[in-house]
Amino acid sequence: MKRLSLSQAFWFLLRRDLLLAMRNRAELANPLLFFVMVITLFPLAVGADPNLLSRIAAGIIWVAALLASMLSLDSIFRSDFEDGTLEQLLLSAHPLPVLVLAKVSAHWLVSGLPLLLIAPLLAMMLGLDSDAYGVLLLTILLGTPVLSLIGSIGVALTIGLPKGGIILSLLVLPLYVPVLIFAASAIEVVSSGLPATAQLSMMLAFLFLALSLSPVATAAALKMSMS
Amino acid sequence: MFKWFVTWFHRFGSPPHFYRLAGRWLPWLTTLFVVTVIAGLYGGLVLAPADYQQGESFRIIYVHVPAAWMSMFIYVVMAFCGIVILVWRMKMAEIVLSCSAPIGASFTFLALVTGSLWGKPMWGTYWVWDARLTSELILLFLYLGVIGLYGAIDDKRVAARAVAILSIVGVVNIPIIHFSVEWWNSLHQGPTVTKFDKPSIDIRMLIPLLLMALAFQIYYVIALFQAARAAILQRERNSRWVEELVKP
Amino acid sequence: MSVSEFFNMGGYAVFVWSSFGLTFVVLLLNWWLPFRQHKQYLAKLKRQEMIKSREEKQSHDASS
Amino acid sequence: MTALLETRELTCVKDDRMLFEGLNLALKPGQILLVEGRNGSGKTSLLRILTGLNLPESGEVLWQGKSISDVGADFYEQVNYIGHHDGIKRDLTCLENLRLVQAMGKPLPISLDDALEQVNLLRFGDNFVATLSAGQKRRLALARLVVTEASLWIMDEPFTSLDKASMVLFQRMFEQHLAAGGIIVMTSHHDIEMPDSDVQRLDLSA
Repeated sequence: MKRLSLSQAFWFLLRRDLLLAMRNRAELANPLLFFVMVITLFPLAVGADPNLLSRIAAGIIWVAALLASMLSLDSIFRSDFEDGTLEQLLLSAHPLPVLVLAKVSAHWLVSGLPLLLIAPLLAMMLGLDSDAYGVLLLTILLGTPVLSLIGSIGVALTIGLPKGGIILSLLVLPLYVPVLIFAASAIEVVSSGLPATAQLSMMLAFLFLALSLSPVATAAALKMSMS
Repeated sequence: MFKWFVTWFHRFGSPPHFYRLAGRWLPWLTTLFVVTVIAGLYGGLVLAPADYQQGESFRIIYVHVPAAWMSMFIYVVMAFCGIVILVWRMKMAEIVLSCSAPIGASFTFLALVTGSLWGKPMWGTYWVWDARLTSELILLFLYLGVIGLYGAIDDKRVAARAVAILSIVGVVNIPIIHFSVEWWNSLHQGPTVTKFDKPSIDIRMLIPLLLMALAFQIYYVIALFQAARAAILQRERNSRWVEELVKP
Repeated sequence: MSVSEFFNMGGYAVFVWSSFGLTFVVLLLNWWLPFRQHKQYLAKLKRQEMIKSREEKQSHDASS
Repeated sequence: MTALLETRELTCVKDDRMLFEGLNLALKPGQILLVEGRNGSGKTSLLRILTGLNLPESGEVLWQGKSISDVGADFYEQVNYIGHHDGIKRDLTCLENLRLVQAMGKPLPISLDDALEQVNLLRFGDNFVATLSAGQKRRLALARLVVTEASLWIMDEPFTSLDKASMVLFQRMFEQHLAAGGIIVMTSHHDIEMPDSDVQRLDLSA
């Protein structure tokens, strides 16, 4: 008898989540607006000295990206949890980590990718060294998927809790530290004229590690949360 | 040997046995702790010579370093319990994991505070973004996450499974975090930090340090047994053996 | 070494003794809180059991 | 014929309360189990344990003689679960929702339009679920049963918000499923009559 294969299921789920995101465009824009607003606040707080701003631009952009991605995490599983679709995913004959990966990928496409697109504009406003633009985009490209992957574990652990949001940041932010360190450092060394190969390859390593391990942890956490 | 281990494991795995054994062992452990800690303190505060660079202030090492060691050791114990919980769903592992978290957090807290108290005379400031202090601070956040998550879930069996997953994720991440912070620090560190790194340590300084480390280990077992006894009683309040226990 | 020298710790007394003191306090609290919790809980359970057995006795007396 | 779905010494504890203890069940193809009991007696917990969503305190659930935690995908291929939540997304159309059900790796016996016709929703295929009534949503959730060919149907109050006509429709669907060698485990506050079927009853309040 005909049945859909695992890869078909993966693409189907990915497409479905993108479709749902497109039908809720207002929600889609929230993390992006947050990202822009946080970055706008920095010059207001530390002063508009162009030298200072261009020196801390990489750090500001990354801290803001980190907070924006954390803010959007809850939407990975929230609506599926509330309407019972998550239950059905757990009862699927396909391995749950693969389905989780599809959902996290969709989440990254709607929350991480826009950051990538708007980052050059913000970097320009903060006066980041123009040589560092390329590497800034590369770190966002390599780093934000790791944030979504790690974050999905935290969301899966707290999805059933009435006040999961506060505890989620406590669980997830410490785990974000390595990504932040290497991303900010990559941009910094490139601004000072050195190559950032070491930092970028570390970030690539983090990405592969997160890709292979975190869906398994997320799947286990979802099973726990649903019981 | 293996058979002995399995029976021992099973006996420790049953809450009533653990409760009784822990109760019986506690006085002995406490005595042992008092003896080791007195020996360690005497050796560290009186017998050990002052450090040629740091003078008497180096004696903070006798609480700072054992506390830092314990903070990492306890997290590893928790992750090990986490695996036992997920694979065998063992009740005692749940209790050990949940009771270890506050103890580990307090050791981490101690390592941080004593570290900064040591830093004031050495660096001239209470806090520098030194690699060890920074990763210890992140470790404290990880502990607080475990405690917070365990407290937030009402059904304690479900809560135990949640923190089991979290501590396994954490233990995979700790080396990565530690490495990143070390690496980050090597780019930014000031010159004074290297004062800590000494090629060798006087044997009269080392022995008290090891004694204090042993004392802290024993203390961990004592505190864990104490907390586990309370937790067992609370969890098993409806069971037969607790009823027998509290019969007038 | 005199006693006052020992307590002075070469001028680092504040840092050394506050470290040791704080460690002592935290370790003591960590031991004492569960100890008290255990004792209170045991007492509570014993009381409940006592009440239960008395009530049983009363109803037994009443029925006989 | 041997039993397809069995439980051995199932015990369920929730918030320190023993819901049931030492529960042994055996269901052969063509049998339906009606789980009864007052609120909070553990009906939903039992159904969720049977699907593997919840873990029992002790005991195990067997599928074709093997524990469901070991069987994995081969078991989930054969299970359809309808819980309190419909498991339907409001912002998708009926057809999109059913396609997702089929994507979950279970065999597909019929076309989606046929399935919609069976639950009288053919006209609503391209409508968003948000525009449907509660009863229509429930019917769409129940259409999940026919778009995949699973032999074990586990349903928690399937008749909630359904009108009389729909209830009759689904009872007939259940009878067909049983006649084809399927198994049903369900709870229901409504009296259901299936005179031609092999009905077992389990009262958890007792």
